[in-house]
Amino acid sequence: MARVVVDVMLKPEILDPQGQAVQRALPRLGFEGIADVRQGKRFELEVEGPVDDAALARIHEMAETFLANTVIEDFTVRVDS
Amino acid sequence: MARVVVDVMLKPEILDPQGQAVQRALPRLGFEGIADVRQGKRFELEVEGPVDDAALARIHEMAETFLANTVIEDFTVRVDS
Amino acid sequence: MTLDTVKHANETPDVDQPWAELGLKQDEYERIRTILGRRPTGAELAMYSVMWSEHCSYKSSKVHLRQFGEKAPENDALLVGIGENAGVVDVGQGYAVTFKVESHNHPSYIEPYQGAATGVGGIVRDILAMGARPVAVMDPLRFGAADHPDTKRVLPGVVAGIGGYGNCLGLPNIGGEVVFDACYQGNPLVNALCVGVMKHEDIHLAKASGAGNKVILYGARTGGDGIGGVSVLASETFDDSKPTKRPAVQVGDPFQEKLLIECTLEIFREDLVDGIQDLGGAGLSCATSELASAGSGGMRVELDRVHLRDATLSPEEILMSESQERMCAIVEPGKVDRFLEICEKWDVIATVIGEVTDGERLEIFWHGEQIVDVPPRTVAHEGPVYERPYARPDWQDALQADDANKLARPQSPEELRAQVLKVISSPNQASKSWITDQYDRFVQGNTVLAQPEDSGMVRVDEDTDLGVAVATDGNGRYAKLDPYAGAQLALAESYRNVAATGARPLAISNCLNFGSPEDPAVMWQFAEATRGLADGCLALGTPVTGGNVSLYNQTGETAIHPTPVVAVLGVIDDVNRRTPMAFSDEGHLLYLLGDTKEELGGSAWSQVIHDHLGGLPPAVDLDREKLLGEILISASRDGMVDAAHDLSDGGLIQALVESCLRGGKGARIVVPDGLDAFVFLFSESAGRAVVAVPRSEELRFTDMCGARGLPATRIGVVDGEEIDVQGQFVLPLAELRTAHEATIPALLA
Amino acid sequence: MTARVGVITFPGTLDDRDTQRAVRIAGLEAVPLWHRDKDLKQVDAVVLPGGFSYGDYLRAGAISRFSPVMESVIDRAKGGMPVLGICNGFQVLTETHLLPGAMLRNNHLHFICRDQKLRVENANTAWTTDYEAGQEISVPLKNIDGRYVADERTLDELEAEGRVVFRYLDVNPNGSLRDIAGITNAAGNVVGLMPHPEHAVEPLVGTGRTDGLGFFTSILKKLVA
Ligand SMILES: Nc1ncnc2c1ncn2[C@@H]1O[C@H](COP(=O)(O)OP(=O)(O)O)[C@@H](O)[C@H]1O
Ligand SMILES: [Mg+2]
Repeated sequence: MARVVVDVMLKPEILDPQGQAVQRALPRLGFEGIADVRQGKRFELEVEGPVDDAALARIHEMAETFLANTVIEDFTVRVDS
Repeated sequence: MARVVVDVMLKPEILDPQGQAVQRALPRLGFEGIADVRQGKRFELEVEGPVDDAALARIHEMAETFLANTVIEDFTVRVDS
Repeated sequence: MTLDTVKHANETPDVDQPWAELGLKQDEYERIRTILGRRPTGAELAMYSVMWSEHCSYKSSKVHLRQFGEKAPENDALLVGIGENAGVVDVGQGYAVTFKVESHNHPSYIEPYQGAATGVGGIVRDILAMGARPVAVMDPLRFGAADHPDTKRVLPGVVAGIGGYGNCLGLPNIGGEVVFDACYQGNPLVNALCVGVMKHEDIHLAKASGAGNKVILYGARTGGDGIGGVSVLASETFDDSKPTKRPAVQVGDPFQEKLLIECTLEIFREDLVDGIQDLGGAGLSCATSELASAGSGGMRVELDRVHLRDATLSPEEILMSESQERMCAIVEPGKVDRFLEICEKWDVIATVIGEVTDGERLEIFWHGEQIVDVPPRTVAHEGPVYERPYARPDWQDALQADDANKLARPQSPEELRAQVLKVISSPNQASKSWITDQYDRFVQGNTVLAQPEDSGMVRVDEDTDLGVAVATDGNGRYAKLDPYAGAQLALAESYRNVAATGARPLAISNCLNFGSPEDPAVMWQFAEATRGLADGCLALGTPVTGGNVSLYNQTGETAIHPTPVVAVLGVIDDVNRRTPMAFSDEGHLLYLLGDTKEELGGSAWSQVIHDHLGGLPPAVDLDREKLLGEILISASRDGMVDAAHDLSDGGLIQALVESCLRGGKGARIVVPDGLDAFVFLFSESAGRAVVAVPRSEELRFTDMCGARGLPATRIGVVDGEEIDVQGQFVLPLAELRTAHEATIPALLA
Repeated sequence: MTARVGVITFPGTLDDRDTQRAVRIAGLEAVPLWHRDKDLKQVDAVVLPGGFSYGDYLRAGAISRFSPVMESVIDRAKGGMPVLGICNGFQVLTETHLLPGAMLRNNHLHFICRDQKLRVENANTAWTTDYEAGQEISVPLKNIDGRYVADERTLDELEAEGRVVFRYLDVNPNGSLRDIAGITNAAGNVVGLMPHPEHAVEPLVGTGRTDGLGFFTSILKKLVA
């Protein structure tokens, strides 16, 4: 079975308090030199059958209509190797 | 500035209610052929300075002690190209 | 690996078995062999080991817990007593209420969010299994020192977990406790309480009867979570040198649990179940053996029918799995179809996994081969019982001799004022709203009172305004000084908190959090506390309906303070009559009820100002508590008081500050003749409350107190925007509010 | 004669029974609707109550949006039927794009439960005629994904058309842009807000205020007039 990964991140202009909270905590934990942190979602899909162009197109549609809310989020789809 | 991505996923044996909820919804939306969905977190870190072995080791430690909860989660660290 | 069937066990009597790794003692293993007349199969060994663990069998505590039954007061309200998933109390008008506290201490230390979340999930299923709709939750919590870095890890996770689960289930959180003390470092206490409401005829019990009836497992799929969690997590002291003993923690799915609740309630409404049991610690091992043990016949289970999340699980693992959000029901064959239909409606997976037999054995099969054949009582109800040795520790005398009443006291009004500010802003005495604002207290639309009121109160019937109130209390410092008195003080405080809101206390539940029972000093604390609680319940007429014991809360040789947490449930016929804590009307007179003595042992003052724990806790007078309760209840019923607040840790000044801030009004206070201002403000004498009486009711109220012999001292009046202790100091409300409310956010936000 | 107000139950909905009670207290008939049924049972208006439908998994409201009942709701809403989305219901309405914008995690990242002060900015929608523009009310707020966001153009449009119905007062509890607590569609029949009016309809329970009752009396007047 093949795995397809969909990454969903908030659009750059949208405030990401989760990422900020992580970033603010880092120096306290002794980690310096991280200029910015953004936190998003990662979906791992186990796909039955071949992951051809048609399948990828369907997953792209799924990401666009369901996994991401494109009002606030961007996404990428890729086959995991 | 370089970007390092840390992916954090629940360990395979741990229940992933979010992933399950997504998977169960898919057929209703007309998407068939997805055998399993796991949902995790994706962190994008903007790193100041060079991303050498030392920097990656530090980020690895950060992921292990902070970004992931290794009691229930696994993580991977990679440089985004 | 070959399947270890019963047949195989008979043929290979000498196989080495990992009983020690599973937490069994040599003699326990021998006993299993004697019961079965052969060596146990792997599956049987798994079942016995989890069911005979401390957590499930109560083997160290049983001999002491018996007193709760033996000394139980006569009480017509008790419909179901100790022994079922939770006790049930008659609250009138055909309604019954069930409630119980449970601990999820060790898991919450390892994984605070999930540990606390699944703690809520577990207690909610207990309440559901009784036939009730869960209507509220509470969360008594203890953490290490407030400024310890690990508290910053544990507390936010625990609070988010309790909120994340409870909020998502739609259960209002109506109260609890937050206590910080270095003794809980490494051993936080996460106790959770749930209350449920039903009609008398809806009460369900956990028993499997009626040969041919089907056994249905429904809810989440079974996965590899928490395997061995029962025996290892709850029964062994953590040992850092052996991290491999830490098993996978359980992850909760509150959405699944919400579906389980609605689905189960619909199944109850259509009268489709004969017996029902939730799956908690020890999972299917516990549910099947307890159902069969409590019923009349035997049971036969086809284990391979269980829906799995992980297809590689072995039968032993399936039996031990503690996957959350599952229930097991006994259903007549003719009702199975409808049962499954309702499950389908709620997207809940349900499977017939077996049936009740007319035999006497619990038999479990795996793809047709028998892997378990045991008398269920020996697994579920006839586990080992220990008479652990106990002895009053040799340090107890010195601790009690180190008298807190002798500590240096403030020398001037200015110093007294400074100490008041310091005490009310200390983490234990400060406002907990940063925590409690993360809990939904409004959902279900029946919340009459919630934190920071003395007790939580919910409306039970919309037409008659019948309601119930619940409070939880426990003071480990008092219990450390004197466990017998400490347990009674916990009971008394909780009782007083319920009465302060106008509800009549009916019954209690409890969670007994202690160190290792293998330490005779801890065992003595446990014996004393249970004796104190049983005697106290007899004196107050409030039976113990159930509860939970959590032992091994210790790191190395150091145990936590003995921490008995007591939850009192009360009933109020008309919630419109409830008494809130806020001083909200200027001119109302303030009366202090009860006697104030010089009692500073274990007090908040001694902790905050002197970092001291020694002497004796406040004296207990349960007759006085009862009288105080009666006065508070009468005053509420007859509309004689506008506000009431019980006095406990922090003493009078703490209560005044809380009631003034809540109502946004100040108070002018006069120190009564013959009392030292410091003792008046900081003593923690039990059996006291402060009430606000409208002038029109003053005579009626004082007459009632006089006639019934309860000391009532007029100490001031609600007035202005400051607390003015005359001749001593003035504290503006704004300054008090900042002091009281800024502490916890500063530590945790 | 009275009007029928449908109250939808999704799996994980919490405030359906409370909302039905509020509807009844206002003198309307409450009609339970089930997420799997397309049939709206001839109701005159619909409320999407609060809760955690589908556990708020993926995004709050994201999965419920695809339920059969929502197909009918979207249809009828476009035809002018009054629809009110409270909290999770508001989240469903933004996910269906009946209302613009989206809801994100509170800026402080915590669940927050508080008595929240609001200003009624628009008293002309189907659900707010019993209030006055500028009126200040207090109702419970309880959520973790309550931060309203939309792009600047959308926000400007909402403001220009008077479609911001409620604004947070005193405290912005979650970082919502322009203090927005609730909005309406252009026609004024679809309203969504994060705070919970159904928990402020009886003096005894909740916060002890009845400031939320106006939602339900407004719709009564609209439907029965
Ligand atoms: N973890 C918690 N969850 C819910 N309510 C809490 C919690 N901690 C404290 N509270 C509430 O805060 C108020 C004050 O707590 P506390 O000082 O322990 O009360 P008391 O001393 O009267 O027993 C009570 O209403 C209590 O229920
Ligand atoms: Mg109290």
